[in-house]
Amino acid sequence: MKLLYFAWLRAKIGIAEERVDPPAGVATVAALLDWLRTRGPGFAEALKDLKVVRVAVNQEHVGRDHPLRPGDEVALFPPVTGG
Amino acid sequence: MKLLYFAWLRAKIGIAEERVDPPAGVATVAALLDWLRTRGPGFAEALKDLKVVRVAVNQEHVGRDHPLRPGDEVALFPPVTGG
Amino acid sequence: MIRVQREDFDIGAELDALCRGKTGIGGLASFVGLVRDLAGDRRIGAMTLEHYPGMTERALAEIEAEAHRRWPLDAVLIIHRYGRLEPGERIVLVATASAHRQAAFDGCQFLIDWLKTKAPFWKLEETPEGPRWVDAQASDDTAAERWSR
Amino acid sequence: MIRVQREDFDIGAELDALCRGKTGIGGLASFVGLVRDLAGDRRIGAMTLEHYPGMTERALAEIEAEAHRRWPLDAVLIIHRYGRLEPGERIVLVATASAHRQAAFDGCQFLIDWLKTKAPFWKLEETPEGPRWVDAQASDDTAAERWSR
Repeated sequence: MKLLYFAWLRAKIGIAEERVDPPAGVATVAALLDWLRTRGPGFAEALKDLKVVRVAVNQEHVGRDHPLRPGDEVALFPPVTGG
Repeated sequence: MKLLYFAWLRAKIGIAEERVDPPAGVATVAALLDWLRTRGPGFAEALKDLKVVRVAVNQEHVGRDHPLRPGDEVALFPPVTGG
Repeated sequence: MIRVQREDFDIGAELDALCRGKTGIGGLASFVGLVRDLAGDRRIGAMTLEHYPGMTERALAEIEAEAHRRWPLDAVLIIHRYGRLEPGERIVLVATASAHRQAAFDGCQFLIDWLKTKAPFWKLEETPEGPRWVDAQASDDTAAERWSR
Repeated sequence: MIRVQREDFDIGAELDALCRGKTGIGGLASFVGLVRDLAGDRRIGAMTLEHYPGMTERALAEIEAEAHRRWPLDAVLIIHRYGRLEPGERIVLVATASAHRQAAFDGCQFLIDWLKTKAPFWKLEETPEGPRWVDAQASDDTAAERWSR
């Protein structure tokens, strides 16, 4: 699974992109976020307040119950501020 | 008093601009329109339906009861269609 | 700023000039009206825009001033052409710049709605059946009325 | 048409290209977003726009398609820049062309409202106190919600 981080999520986590192989139980976006928080203080800090974390799977905005598959591209980012 | 005619009012009346000296009783826009209608078939035809005649006095839109003075510039035209 | 002219205008150059040196502008809304080749189901060869010199400038200046009174605008532009115009040619450009986009959008729409019912311009279309003066549209009155207060 | 680019754009050239050869267009509405030198009461030196390459293009194409579904538009344009931009620089251009001006205005406003809440861009401001990520604004959500249905 490919993970991408943007804006202050990227800055707090300290990486822009990584490949991960989450445990078998991580089958939804919500489960992925819970697992990521356990991966270190940068992740815990970045994912402290999930109200301001948005998720896209394969470049589409998705909700917390969206299912995940091994080949997915999953991006985490704050609410967008373009325009 | 200077009179100006625009668009199809000008075309029907056959003149774009004239100087007139209306009778003493012509003290409002409404009275001017009534008097102009008596000045010939072109005027009568152009002013047949006053619902589609707009009037500006000294380059400001005015209503029918607007008072007139000898030096005024009075313009008659159809509803505007610019933009 | 207002201008009434026969010549065409360059949208990019006009909007650049409008915003130049004003770094508090967050949004610039603009609208360009163009000559269509169809009016209802009539094919239009060209049209001639007649106006009332003097009153036109006064009416546009008043519309500009009213937009400034109603919204916090950093800049307002109205350019309206007259004379003979062919399909695809630009007729009018209105633009508003503001710190905030909603003010820019509302101000811009106000400009064109008021212009269409208050500025002394008249269109004469060239149709296959001969020249024809364009009738005012009730929808234009309705659009202008939403700004009345 | 959509485009995501680092370089500036020429508004006049872009709008000309958008309308070229389309003589059924009666109205062309556009909106340009610019970098302000103030955000609230913070003075901004410059800002850097980060985006999500790939998803950005998909999101903008979807917004364009949705505008076409909702209004009778002859042309739609979205150009969004990324990278470092100084106050007064253009960030985004959205434009819509239609036979009818209300469709053009509504479509144009829809484009910018949806873009501000759906396209993956993020702004990092340079302030006297150091860099600062711009927070999403509740007013942007409200603006986008008026188009939900």
